[in-house]
Amino acid sequence: MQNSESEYRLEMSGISKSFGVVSVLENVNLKIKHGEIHALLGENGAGKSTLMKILSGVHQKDTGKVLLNGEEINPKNTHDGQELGINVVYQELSLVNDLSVAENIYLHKLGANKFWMNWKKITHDAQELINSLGFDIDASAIVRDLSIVQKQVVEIAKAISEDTKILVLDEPTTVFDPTDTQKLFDNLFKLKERGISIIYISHHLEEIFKIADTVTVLKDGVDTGSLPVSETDTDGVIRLMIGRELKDLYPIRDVVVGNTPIFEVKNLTAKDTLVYDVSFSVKPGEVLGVAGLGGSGRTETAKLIFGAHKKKSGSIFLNGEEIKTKSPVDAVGHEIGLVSENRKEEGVFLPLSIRKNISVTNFDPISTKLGFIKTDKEHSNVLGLMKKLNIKAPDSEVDVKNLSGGNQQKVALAKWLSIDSKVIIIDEPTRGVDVGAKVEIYSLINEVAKKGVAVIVISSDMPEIMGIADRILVMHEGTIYGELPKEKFSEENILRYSIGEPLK
Amino acid sequence: VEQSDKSKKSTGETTDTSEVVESEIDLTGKKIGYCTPSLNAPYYQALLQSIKANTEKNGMVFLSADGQDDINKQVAAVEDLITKGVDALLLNPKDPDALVGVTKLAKAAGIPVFIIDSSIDPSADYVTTVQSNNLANGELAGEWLAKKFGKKKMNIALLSGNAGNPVGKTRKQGLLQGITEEQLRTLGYIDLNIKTQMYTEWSYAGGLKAMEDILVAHPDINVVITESDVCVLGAIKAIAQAGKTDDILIVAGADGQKEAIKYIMDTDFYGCTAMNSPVQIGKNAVEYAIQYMNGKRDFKKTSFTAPLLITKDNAADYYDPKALF
Amino acid sequence: MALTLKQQFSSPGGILKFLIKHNTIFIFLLLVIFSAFISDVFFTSVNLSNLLKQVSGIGIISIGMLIVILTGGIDLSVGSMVALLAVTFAILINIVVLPVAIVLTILIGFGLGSVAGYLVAYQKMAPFIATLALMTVARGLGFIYSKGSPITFKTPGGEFMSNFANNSTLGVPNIAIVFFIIVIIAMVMLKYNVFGRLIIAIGSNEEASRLSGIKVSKYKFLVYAISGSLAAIAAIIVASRTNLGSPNMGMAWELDAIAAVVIGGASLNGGKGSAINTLMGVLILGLIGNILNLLNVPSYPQQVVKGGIIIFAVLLQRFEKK
Amino acid sequence: MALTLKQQFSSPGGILKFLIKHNTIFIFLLLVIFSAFISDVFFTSVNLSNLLKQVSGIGIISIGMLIVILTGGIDLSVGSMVALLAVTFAILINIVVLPVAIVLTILIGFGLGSVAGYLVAYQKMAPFIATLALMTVARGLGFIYSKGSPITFKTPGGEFMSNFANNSTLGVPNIAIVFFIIVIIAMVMLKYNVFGRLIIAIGSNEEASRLSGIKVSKYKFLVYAISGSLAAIAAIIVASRTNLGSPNMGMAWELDAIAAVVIGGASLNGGKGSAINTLMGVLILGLIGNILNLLNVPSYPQQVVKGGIIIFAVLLQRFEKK
Ligand SMILES: Nc1ncnc2c1ncn2[C@@H]1O[C@H](COP(=O)(O)OP(=O)(O)OP(=O)(O)O)[C@@H](O)[C@H]1O
Ligand SMILES: Nc1ncnc2c1ncn2[C@@H]1O[C@H](COP(=O)(O)OP(=O)(O)OP(=O)(O)O)[C@@H](O)[C@H]1O
Ligand SMILES: [Mg+2]
Ligand SMILES: [Mg+2]
Repeated sequence: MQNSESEYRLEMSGISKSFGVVSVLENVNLKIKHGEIHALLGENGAGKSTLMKILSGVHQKDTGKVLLNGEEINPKNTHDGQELGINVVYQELSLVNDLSVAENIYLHKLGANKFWMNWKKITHDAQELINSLGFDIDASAIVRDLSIVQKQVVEIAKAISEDTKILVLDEPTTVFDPTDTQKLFDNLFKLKERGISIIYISHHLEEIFKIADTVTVLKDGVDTGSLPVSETDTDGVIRLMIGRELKDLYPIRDVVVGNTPIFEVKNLTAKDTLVYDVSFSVKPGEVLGVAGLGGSGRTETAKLIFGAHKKKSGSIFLNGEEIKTKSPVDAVGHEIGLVSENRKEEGVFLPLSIRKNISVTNFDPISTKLGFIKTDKEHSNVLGLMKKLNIKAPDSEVDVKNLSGGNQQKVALAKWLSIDSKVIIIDEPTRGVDVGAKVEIYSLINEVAKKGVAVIVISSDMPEIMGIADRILVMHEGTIYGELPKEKFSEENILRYSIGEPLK
Repeated sequence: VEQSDKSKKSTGETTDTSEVVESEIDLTGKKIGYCTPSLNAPYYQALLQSIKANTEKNGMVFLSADGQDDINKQVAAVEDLITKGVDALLLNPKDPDALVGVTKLAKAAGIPVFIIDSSIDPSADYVTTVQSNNLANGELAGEWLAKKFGKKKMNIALLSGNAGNPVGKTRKQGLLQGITEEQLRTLGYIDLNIKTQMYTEWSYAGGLKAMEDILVAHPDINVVITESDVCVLGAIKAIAQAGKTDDILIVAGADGQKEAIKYIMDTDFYGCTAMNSPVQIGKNAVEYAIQYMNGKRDFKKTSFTAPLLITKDNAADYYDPKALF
Repeated sequence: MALTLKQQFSSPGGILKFLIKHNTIFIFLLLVIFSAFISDVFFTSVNLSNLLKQVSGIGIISIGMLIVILTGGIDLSVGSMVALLAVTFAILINIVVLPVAIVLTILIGFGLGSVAGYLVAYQKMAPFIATLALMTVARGLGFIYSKGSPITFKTPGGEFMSNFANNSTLGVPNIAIVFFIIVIIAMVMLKYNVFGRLIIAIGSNEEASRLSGIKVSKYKFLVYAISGSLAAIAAIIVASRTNLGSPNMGMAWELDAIAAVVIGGASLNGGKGSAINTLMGVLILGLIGNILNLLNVPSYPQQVVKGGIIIFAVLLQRFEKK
Repeated sequence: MALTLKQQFSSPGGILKFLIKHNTIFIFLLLVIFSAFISDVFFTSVNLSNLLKQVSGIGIISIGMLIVILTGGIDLSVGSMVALLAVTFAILINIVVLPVAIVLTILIGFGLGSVAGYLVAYQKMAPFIATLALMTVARGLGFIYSKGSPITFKTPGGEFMSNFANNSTLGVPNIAIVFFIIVIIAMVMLKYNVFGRLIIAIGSNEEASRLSGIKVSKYKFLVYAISGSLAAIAAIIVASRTNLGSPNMGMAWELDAIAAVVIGGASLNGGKGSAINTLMGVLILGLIGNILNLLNVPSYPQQVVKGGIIIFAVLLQRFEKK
């Protein structure tokens, strides 16, 4: 199959695609060599995922040509794509929750004609594959019971099989902490050595410079040509992406932090999760960062506070008074908000329009006493937020499921940031968000804090958390292992606490 | 009460059972509409066929509508029939009260209504009712049973159709009345011991399941009485399976279905059934409608077909293997 | 898929968008035109008013079914509920004054619906099984209270209701007016009221709703209670039409109601569906029955043709969306 | 929620895991013990064998329903299909030799199921509405072909079937053996066969399955066809029990089948459910009907009690999971 004649493993040329009247890709070209890691960059909604879906057969291109090893291919569905050796880790998790890890990894093979399951073999092989990737997940576990990080690992394992020729990773690290990310990179290098071509999509630009050989930037559905990584730098890439310089990614924190804590958690212990004995406090106007490795219990802590998980013991104070949050309803009643890390399942309403998504947390100002919605007010409110967060969509009536990943994230944020809160917990605020939009989100977080709100930001992105937080708590195995004041912020310090070691 | 002559069930669908009725006016193109409460039982199908055959035999057009076992749907079906325009409406009401309204609608549209097979509340606007005498039929069967047992103790299981069915209720009353009246007459006391009642949904499978459970719960049953042959025909399997065909006597208050008549002829455990002939009712109904069109107005409010008990003695006369029902 | 295509039109103009969204209306109009062609009595005012009267009962429970389905649930108990509540109403109308009988019946409907709501919302039972069990229970209670026989209205109040249910105002049957009012209220609630928004949100993503601080259980409870109340109104109407309450009423109506809602384009997974389209679904189903009767199609083939037309109508809907 | 808790137990031992997963078995055993206590005839071999005979027909279609539900679909046509296929079988048995009649009936069942499969899988119709329409069509056809009357078996082949259906082997009714074999095949298929795993995958996440290159449409098509074939086997069995095929058979069986599957813990959203639990669901439902008859509970209250027990059983199931 190896065709040494063509210089490129993959050549996509003149690709155009529109969804109805919305043109997403216009005459895009992308060329990938054998054994190359090729970064595909671009703002949210630039069309990166769409281009990859055309490659794998999910979508059909309107015009253009795709050559694999010099031969034209036209995958009609993902099955065709896989036969050709094109495997994709999609941006949105696409695992089958009710099957085991092993079955998920070999799902595409199960589809191909075999009759009996060979449980032993697939479980064994899957376990070996996962172990070889350097992760520790039970191959016979049911996927539903995995954490989102573990699920992502399964996604990646699924895409790596013997006959993979082109591996596409669409934002694979959004849920990963730095150690997981490093593991992934080690694996990618190994694959690269095997001659596999890798297309890597990410909004973490520093990652690009660590692993990619070449970058192609998409802007407004047009490619700006590819260039070797060695010939550019972060600023250069950003300029290509957003068409301007980006001076400060992280806004200046000029907020006056109050003295008495507005929000306090004491000895909080969960009933059903690993979280125990969590105590901390937040002052009004303060942005409190929570760092830690995947699985350290940050999300669980947030959900525990928010009443989405059951508590065993501990207490919560708001403005010095103890409050009970037995359910999210209670939490919201006390003006506590939570932006979930799992936007697809817990954050947004995919089938509903942007307008309906954003309004759902906040009917009071836009409705009458009897619950009738003042539509004008709702519209202006939503359009304002869309503009503020730069949500890319023709109008507010577009269903959220038709938005790009990053824009969905912005909708999830808008839902909470638009309302008056006393405490707001944001779990992974910029998951899948492009650099330009990150700045907007950070400013917004700042603005919210300025109003005297206690902001708690959970993030696996270390530069991000150091850039925006006033103080960082680091979680380890279900509780807070250490606290870092601003002057002690460093990747090393965070990592040390994360793995349960004292600072040097 | 007018009692029409009850002829023997003539030979089945192959031979024509319909008759030409004398008419002074030209019947060609006249429309007879029939609304059945349901077609989910062979009986209703046979009745519909009989009316259809008699209607067409007399050169008239037959229109039908089905209430689909639902009072409101039957009301709708009748309304649609009236909309279509018929010269006479034959109505087999699912409920005696619920269909009163549509008879008035029909009257307003100038359509005479004949109540067929079931009864309707007297407040309805109708010409006459044509039906089997369910009560009298049930009584005949009940009397027969009481005579047969005499002083011997009866342990009875009752197999009913479905809950709340007025026809079934009448037949049941007839059966019980027949038994008790006969006992009072000949014994001077009543010894009525009904150990259980079960519903069969007028189906073979329902009868089978009901009988299986009855035989387990009440092993001492020696009589099965039923509102209809169809309820018990499936049950016979269970009785045979339990090896109790010699111990249990079946008595049906209706209908004279051919399978039942065959059992009566061939076996000892199927004691009797009473004739509820859809063929006869259909014939009479069309006849009355034609008479009405010819100007006759002095109908009795109720006209029954003659009550008739089918036992081993006369079963062969009424058995027609080719009959629809 | 459909939505992608829908989006195509979403930017230019509202009208095209409306047409696409409510394509059930076309299928209905198509059927009306077709019916008018093949039957000369179809378009008579008597027939049209009959048609409206015939669908009103099922129509009202279909609206209740719609809001339950919007939350991702289902209510199989409505048919039996109509029977039980019709019996209840008939009993009540013979012992208390009319307004009290009406109010009590609706309250009882609300209470019965609440049982389903409680089981689904607070005991987390699967709606299918909870309402299936209640369907059996309600039918059984209907038989017990009525002793198996229909209960006839005997009071002037009953007569009033009977007249009301069978007469028209300005040519529109009164009970159809009740039905239409309920449709309009549902439309307004679903489109302009927070309640409607929230049940749609719950149906499209229950977990996200919970994490948005929506009282998911409360709203789930409420939709079943409302469905029960609407079953009560339907029961009052159908009982009044026939002047009695019978435990045999409403047989298998739940299936017709669900069919109407689904023909109206709603998704049984929740979050998608509208009152106007449900109205169309109800009218389409009613119309199919009516026209087949008018055309004198015999009963057995009628069922076959009816099934065929339903399939055809739904396929057409898909086709129109393209 | 439940899963988080479940996971808690998953590590230590397989047994506890099994118990949790199959808690329907306990509810069944509980009911059995309870029944044995309150009725002294319940535990007689005659009654137990009656019970098995009574549930076999519905049991077989429940297995078909299970695999349809696993894909996230539903098949409302099975009850009517049983009627149509019972009539078909009765017609066939009177004109061709027994094996041919059996094979042809099953093939026709497969074909009828394929129609539903085609509409759902390739025309993307909502399963509820597609199979509801077919339910009407099949019932209508059953009445047309039988002319509304039952068709009695008249040949030696018919007699053979009738004997087979009513007799036992080693104390177990033959038709129950057929049912059990089907349950075992389904169990094996769902656990050890690729087909079984893939239908679970589709029900659990259709989009992900599609992205994994699974021919989703093909499998969705197949489950309806299989459900149709199982309806044929059920039809043959119930027809043979009564020695005839009647268009009235299988009335509302689809609801019982769905109830059995759901009581067996399956989710109507697909991806969750097992054959052994469905078997338990079938037995639980059958048992409730049987014990109420044995206790001589009158029919009207019986329905109320039946509904109550179903609710109770399902609540118990939730409780046991905790
Ligand atoms: N199925 C669809 N229907 C309509 N529009 C779509 C659909 N899928 C994507 N789009 C639109 O196409 C554009 C490109 O989306 P795509 O997901 O490819 O962006 P992306 O570059 O991957 O963005 P991100 O970085 O946020 O993931 C967006 O404007 C999106 O709204
Ligand atoms: N559904 C679940 N059921 C049981 N345990 C779970 C579930 N999801 C996660 N866990 C466990 O809870 C712990 C914390 O999960 P999670 O990975 O979400 O933590 P986190 O600190 O928020 O990490 P991150 O935000 O990076 O994903 C892990 O040990 C994980 O295995
Ligand atoms: Mg993307
Ligand atoms: Mg997390």
